[in-house]
Amino acid sequence: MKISVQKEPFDLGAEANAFAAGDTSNGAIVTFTGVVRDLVQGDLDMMEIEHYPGMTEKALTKIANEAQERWSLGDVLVIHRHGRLAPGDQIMMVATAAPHRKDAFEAAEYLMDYLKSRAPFWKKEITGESADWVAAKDEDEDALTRW
Amino acid sequence: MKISVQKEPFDLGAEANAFAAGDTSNGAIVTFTGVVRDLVQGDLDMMEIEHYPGMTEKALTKIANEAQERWSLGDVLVIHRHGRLAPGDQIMMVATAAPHRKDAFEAAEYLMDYLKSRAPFWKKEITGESADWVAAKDEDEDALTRW
Amino acid sequence: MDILYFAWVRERIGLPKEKVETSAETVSQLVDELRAREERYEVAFSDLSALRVALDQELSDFDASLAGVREVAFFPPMTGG
Amino acid sequence: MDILYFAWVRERIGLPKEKVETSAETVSQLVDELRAREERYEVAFSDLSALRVALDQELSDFDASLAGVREVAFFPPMTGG
Repeated sequence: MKISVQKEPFDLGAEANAFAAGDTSNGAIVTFTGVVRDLVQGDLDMMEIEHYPGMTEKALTKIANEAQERWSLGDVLVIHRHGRLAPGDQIMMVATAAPHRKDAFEAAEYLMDYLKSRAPFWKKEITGESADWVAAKDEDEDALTRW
Repeated sequence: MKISVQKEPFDLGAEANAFAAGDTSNGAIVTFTGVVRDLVQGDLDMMEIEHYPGMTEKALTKIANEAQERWSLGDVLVIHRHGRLAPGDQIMMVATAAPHRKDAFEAAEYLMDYLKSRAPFWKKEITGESADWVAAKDEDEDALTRW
Repeated sequence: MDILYFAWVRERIGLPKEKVETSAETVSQLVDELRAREERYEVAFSDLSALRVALDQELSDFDASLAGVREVAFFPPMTGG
Repeated sequence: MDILYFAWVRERIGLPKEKVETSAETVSQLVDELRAREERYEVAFSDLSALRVALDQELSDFDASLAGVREVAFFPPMTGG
């Protein structure tokens, strides 16, 4: 299991290849990558991501452990950036490996749902005129009831 | 949209990076990669994949078009290999981009479910002693009822 | 009309493709003609529930009409992914 | 006891971290003490349903006991991913 909370960019392709390398017992690999989207009006300058050092790593490790208890999985990867990001920058990724595709997909969705609402990250959208904290969405909290 | 049916290996990382490059309107990218699993008894020499040239590309394009009609998606990628593969080789991948993660996940699962049972590929497992066509699983056919 | 066979259907019949002159109006009638030919066809088509058919590269079914069809393919359920 | 603030809670209170001497037995009692201090605390804690609390880096709730706790953090609902 690799959990990384980092300021630096990561290379999706290199991470995906490293994650997949040399595993002949898991037939299914799922990755999810989150990208900073521009605002509807197209004026996002920066996305700033604050986190709670110490707690963040613990929370992500706990979520990944829960996924591994719940599904028959091979390896699990979680990378999440903090600091200032521009539109188009990759914020985070998760990857799951499993013998069967259903497990790999479900575990990746589970990781994402919990990471959204239970890992201590907060996003702020900075435009030329304003800097607004992104509000948590009810649908993200509701997504947890599925599990 | 990129649909490729090919004998050659593909580079998951390079494909994922190319797929993700330069898109600032889709916040969610999902990839699924299928890998040749060894048999339980560990004696798989080769997996041979036969396909129906001409129909294969049409069937994959149709499935990808249906996914794009059904969900709010950005780009879609489908790569599927044929010929002889060894345990650990990557057989195929799909990738989906969407503004929201739910759409990206669902579309990727839809692509996989249809690709499994509606695209003309057939797998044969070759060991030292035998060469057996992989039987279609009821659960793969049942998976389509979800959509 | 071109008839194509894939996977174990191809192996049982012993060839990947053949040209057939037929007056069959449906896939079922074509299958009956083929089964009457030789043992290897009879064996390959003995359980239609284990077979799929494509007409001009589109999945179809055994009741379908062959009117205007140029290419018929028989194969087992698909196992891609 | 260390108290940490994140996101808009940090901005409203005007600092990321402070040391507090308290005899509060629960998170709620601690919040009441903080609110009584100054307007900026009163504003930050005016709607507890918009806040989350972690005790020693584990999510908890406002009824929880502070016995043995060394680090309390207040923040809005999380928006990672």
